[in-house]
Amino acid sequence: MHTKGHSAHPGESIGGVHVMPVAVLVGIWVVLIILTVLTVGVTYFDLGPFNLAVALGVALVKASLVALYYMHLKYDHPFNGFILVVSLVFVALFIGITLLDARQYQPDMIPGYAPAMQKK
Amino acid sequence: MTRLLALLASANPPTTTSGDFWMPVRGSANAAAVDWLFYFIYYISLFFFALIVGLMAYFIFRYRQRSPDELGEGPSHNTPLEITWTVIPLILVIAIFWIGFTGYMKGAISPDGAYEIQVVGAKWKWMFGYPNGYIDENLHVPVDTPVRLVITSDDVIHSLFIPAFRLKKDAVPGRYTKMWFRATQPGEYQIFCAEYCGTSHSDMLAMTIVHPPGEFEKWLENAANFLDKMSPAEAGEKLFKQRGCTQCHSIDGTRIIGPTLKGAFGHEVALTTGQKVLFDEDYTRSSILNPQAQIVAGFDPVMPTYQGRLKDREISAIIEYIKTLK
Amino acid sequence: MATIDHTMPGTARPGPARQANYLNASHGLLSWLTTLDHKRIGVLYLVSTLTAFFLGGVFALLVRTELLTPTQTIMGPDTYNKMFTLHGAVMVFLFIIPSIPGAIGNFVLPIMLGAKDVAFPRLNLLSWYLYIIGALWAVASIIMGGVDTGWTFYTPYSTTTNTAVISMTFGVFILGFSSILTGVNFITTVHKLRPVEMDWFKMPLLLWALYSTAVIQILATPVLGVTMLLLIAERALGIGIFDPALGGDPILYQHFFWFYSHPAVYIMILPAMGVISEIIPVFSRKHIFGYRFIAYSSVAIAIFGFLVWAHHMFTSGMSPMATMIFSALTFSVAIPSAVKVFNWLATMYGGSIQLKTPMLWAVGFIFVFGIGGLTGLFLGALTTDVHLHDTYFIVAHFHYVMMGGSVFALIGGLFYWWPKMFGRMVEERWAQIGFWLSFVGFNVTFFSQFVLGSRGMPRRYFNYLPEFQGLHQLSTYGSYVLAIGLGLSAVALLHSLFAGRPAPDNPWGAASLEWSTSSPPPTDNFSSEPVAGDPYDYNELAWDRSVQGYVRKG
Amino acid sequence: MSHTADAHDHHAHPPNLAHHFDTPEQQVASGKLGMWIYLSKELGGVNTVVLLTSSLTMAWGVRAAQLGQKKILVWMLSLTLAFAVMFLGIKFVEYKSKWEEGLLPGKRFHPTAPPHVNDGKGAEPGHHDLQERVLPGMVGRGAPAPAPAAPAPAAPVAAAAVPAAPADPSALPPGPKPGDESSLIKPAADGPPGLAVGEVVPLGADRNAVPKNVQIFFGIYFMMTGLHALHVLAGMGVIAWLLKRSLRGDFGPSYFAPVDLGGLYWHLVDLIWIFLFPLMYLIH
Ligand code: HEA
Ligand code: HEA
Ligand code: HEC
Ligand code: CUA
Ligand SMILES: [Cu+2]
Repeated sequence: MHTKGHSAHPGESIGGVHVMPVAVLVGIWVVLIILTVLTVGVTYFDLGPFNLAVALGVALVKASLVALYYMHLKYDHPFNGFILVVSLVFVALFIGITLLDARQYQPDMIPGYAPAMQKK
Repeated sequence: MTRLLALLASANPPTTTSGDFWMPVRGSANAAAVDWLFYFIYYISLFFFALIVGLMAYFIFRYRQRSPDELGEGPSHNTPLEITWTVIPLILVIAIFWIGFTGYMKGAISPDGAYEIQVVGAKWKWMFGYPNGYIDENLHVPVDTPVRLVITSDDVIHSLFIPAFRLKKDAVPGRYTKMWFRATQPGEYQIFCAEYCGTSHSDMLAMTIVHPPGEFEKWLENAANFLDKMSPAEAGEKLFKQRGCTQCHSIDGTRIIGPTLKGAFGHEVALTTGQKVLFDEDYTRSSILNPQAQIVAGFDPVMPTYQGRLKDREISAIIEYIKTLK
Repeated sequence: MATIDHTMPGTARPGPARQANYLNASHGLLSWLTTLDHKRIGVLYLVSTLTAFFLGGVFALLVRTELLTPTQTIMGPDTYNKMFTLHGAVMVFLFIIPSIPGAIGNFVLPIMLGAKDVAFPRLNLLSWYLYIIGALWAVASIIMGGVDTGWTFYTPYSTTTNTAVISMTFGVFILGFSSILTGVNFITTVHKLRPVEMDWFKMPLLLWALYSTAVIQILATPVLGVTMLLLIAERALGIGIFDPALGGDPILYQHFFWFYSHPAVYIMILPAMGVISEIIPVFSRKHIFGYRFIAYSSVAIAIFGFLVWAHHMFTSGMSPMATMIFSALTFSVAIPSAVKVFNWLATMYGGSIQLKTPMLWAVGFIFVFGIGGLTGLFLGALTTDVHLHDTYFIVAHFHYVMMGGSVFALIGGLFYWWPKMFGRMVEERWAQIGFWLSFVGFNVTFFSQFVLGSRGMPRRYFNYLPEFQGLHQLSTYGSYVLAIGLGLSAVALLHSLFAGRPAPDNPWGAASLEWSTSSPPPTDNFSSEPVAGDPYDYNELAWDRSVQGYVRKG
Repeated sequence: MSHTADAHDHHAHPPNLAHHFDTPEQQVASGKLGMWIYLSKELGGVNTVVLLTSSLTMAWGVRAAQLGQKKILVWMLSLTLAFAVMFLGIKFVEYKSKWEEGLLPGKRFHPTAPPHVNDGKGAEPGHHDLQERVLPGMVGRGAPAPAPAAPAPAAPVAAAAVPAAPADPSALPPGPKPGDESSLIKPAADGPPGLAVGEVVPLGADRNAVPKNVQIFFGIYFMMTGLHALHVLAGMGVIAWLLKRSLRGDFGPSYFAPVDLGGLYWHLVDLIWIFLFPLMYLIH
């Protein structure tokens, strides 16, 4: 397996399609795992509001790596990447504004109101 | 159609005593501002609509085709013109937004010391609770006083809508929503439920009664002491309607969610356990305070307890009322 | 009025010989149900969505008839509630969202591109089957006792009512997939199958509109799917997400629902605007005015359409901050719509205008969409919306844009492409009477509802105060006239199938590619490779008496 | 409006939850919650690694298809499938532990319950039909927001303070039958405080507002991860199909689009998890 894998040079392409070298694939995987360990590790320190920022920042890096290399976006027509980014932006927009609103109206909520919840 | 529109355009300006063609009576300080914006947008719309339809009609007439080979002539673009008709509407809508927004913000924050009334919507009635604990099925307010409504719902979403005040706010279970107004004219104004809430959504009506200066306090004191003022049976009837008993119990013999109470008193009742009990004072009282203890055969145990919600005297009054239901 | 063609329908004219075309390429029901031809799939969509329209229309007439009197007229309150729910849900999910992209888009889009088919023909057929399955689920809810939630399925009502909500929402969930697949197909087709000589700015404007629509379909519809799933999960398993009684949040539901359903109203209107952008220049015999502005405005509407969803929630208890943001953003959509209206008008200026049936519906569209859109301004403004929300003013607003806008454009487009689809010309006289009856009937039905609404009449009301009866009756009578007008139009169309004059290749003198092939087109769309030019340049076309249509000069 | 501040704190620093608890029972409950969170973090982390690795094998598979290395392709697809199974297995363990902790969304949310309480009949979601779902609510209704007249404000999570809540929902007689016109929601009368009896309850009065947000969180947690799991399942179907075809030798340098597209889908599933993991498992 390994010997075969090395036979592909970086940037090799077949019929105009880019073929990922094994070294790059595995390299990306190693980075992803390290980042995952980092994400979990960071949660043991209380960074206050930065916890979320760090976690999401790392997630963004990881997602970009997967998208660029595993999903070939780096070598594809930029339009495909554009589509992905646009969808993510809209999702973020929806979740962002909705949560913002939910946060704003918290004071109006009747605390503990959930009459049909089963209490044991 | 255009003629009708022209007719509408000349409709009388709104007055305070009777509505105009478009708007109902104005009953609150806020209504004038809303109407102003309404007519502002209305005339803008009328202008653009007349412009567009007028031009269109003129073009159709002026440039109608004479032979199938005739080609139209004219520019196929004109950037300054196109920018003009992008920018003018833009300016207008910014103005519209701004007026609507500032008006809304004024209505969003109630003045300090506003008179507070709590409102609960439930399928399918409104309950208005006054500071002294009295609950009424109509909204009574003093004239020329800021009144704040704190609204919630007991089941699904409802919406308190007072057209004369140009106000509406959803009653959402699990949270409080608020709105405030200052009534300007004594009188009676319709209240609707504006959020769809099931079978009797369109019957979930109530009235706003705006009392002349000084009258409101008298009314409230009087109403709150209804137990002293009325005969027990009358007071019981009032309570029976106000506290939602009518939703489940008919007084004309029809079966709804709960058993009818017509002619029930003094007779035997069959329970789910197979026992029979006499429908007397004690049974009634325990049915109201601890409804799950004895379930009438053929019914679901869905009646809520009124423990802590009805005072002893109130229950006695209700019992007197049930006795009269022959 | 329009030049009336004096040739007798049906008489043998030196028309095109009966060549092989997509309709007679193969026979039998099975050949239709397994077809991969985009044109046949378009026809399948046409038949199924019009059936849905008819069904929704019958519900509408029952609703209107019930409202003749302030109390019970022909049905009880629960039946009434189910009636308007089914009417709204059928019209929105089964009819108007799939109709223009599914029927007209499928038929016309590949031909306009000079392509043989859409990019993924199998996916295309699958999307129609998903439509049928979803529609059957939705319709099955009627048999299971109906649904009484309103088409918006607001929680906690929808999670607690005892009606067939799950069946209906599951149907809607499946219909969403159908819509997504159509969108994916159109985007890919426009990207990959556009001929080299047709750059983006030589595409007919309908393609811009369908493309923008497809973007919305792909980005917004998954949210509808999730919303419906969450609703079903809450109802079936008691998971507390939206119902406050279970610790959920009903406002959250409204955010979810409108995040799809507001963009969805632009799924309904954008293709309609595209259709209008085709019809107006052809019947004005003049190049479209401001091509780029119209093209960009389609994209702008699609994008802005995503930013305004919460304008349906101004009185819901949403935070004042969100209220303000969404009111401001709402007005941003009004601008590109205004741009389109003015550009259509400028196209007519200096034209050579011929009021054939498609053009009549297009002119009617500008008239009614103008009213519908302008009344949207009352709703985007905060204080006026607080008064008008959930009244008949809203009902009137959205019928003016959906029935008056989208449906008028659909019918106009149907009359416009009918000769291409079925190779027959429609008898003008009956079609025009049909239009006028529909137009008058429509305005009587729904204009009275504006007045009802602003005077305080709430929507979804079974009983109403006696003071509103006059206007309600007017509205009901109008709806009867409207139904007769639509029926007449349908008769005119159907009649042409049997007795219509065979259609020439290019009866209206349009320059987009679908008119350069035969009517109806062969299975592969073109017998010889077409060359795309400016789709709005009519200089090269000349009227040919012998075929009663237009031919290329020289 | 002291409540306002609390609500906000609660959002920004969820660990502050603890200060809302004022009885020992609740303290225990929150301790358990913490343990659970720790556990889920571990499991979630392991699952992230599993999924990332499956992405690696998938990408490698695409490469093999492009180069026509059939054997490697088959291996890689099989490995991907195996990782997917592993992912779902771990997910199952996680769901199960939460189930036993009673951290279930909606009406079954009762974090203070000892693990075995739910063993009885009717504990599985499939077994709860509509009628059983609403009835306990109708009966228990009014308890969480105690009427002012009931002097001891009941802490919503403390079972003892809730009157009249029957222990076993299945013991209740059936509610309205499906097809009834009547609504399942219990009508008026014992609504939120403030109207029941005279006095006006100050708005925003803190009534130990704990469970609501926690419970919404778990509702969302189950829905999001559940939806994601559904996508994993769909992806497994696709990969199995690809595996079958690659065994047949369908793919090679001139035809590998299905593997490529299947791969894209699989990476997307991974991508979503990359965001879900910190959001659902770490922010706490
Ligand atoms: C095809 C569908 C469609 C379209 C195109 C629109 C278009 C618009 N809609 Fe409409 N709307 C609906 C379908 C649609 N709507 C439906 C179904 C509902 C109710 C759902 C329910 O509750 O059941 C609704 C409800 C609705 C509401 C919520 C009301 C409420 O419930 O309280 C609002 C509020 O902002 C709104 C606004 C607008 C605006 C600003 C536009 C704009 O896009 C309009 C833009 C067009 C123009 C402005 C006209 C053309 C321009 C000119 C003539 C030039 C002059 C212009 C200016 C001076 C600006 N709509
Ligand atoms: C595209 C969407 C659409 C369309 C076209 C219509 C069309 C009509 N609608 Fe509909 N309506 C909605 C969408 C639509 N509606 C929605 C979303 C709601 C809200 C529901 C809710 O509150 O939840 C609503 C609600 C609604 C109400 C309010 C109910 C209430 O609040 O209590 C009313 C009342 O008058 C009404 C009436 C009508 C009428 C008379 C028509 C007429 O225009 C119908 C005319 C059609 C026909 C009469 C069919 C006959 C057709 C033919 C014979 C020919 C067909 C074939 C060919 C042309 C080939 N509708
Ligand atoms: C949610 C619906 C509901 C409401 C609201 C309700 N009840 Fe009932 N009621 C029932 C049902 C169902 C029964 C029969 C089952 C039972 O005995 O609990 C019942 C039984 C009774 C009985 C015994 C009747 C008999 O025939 O034996 C009395 C008395 C009674 N209710 C009085 C009242 C009063 C007074 C009120 C208002 C203060 C009220 N109820 C509100 C549903 C309701
Ligand atoms: Cu209450 Cu509608
Ligand atoms: Cu909208």
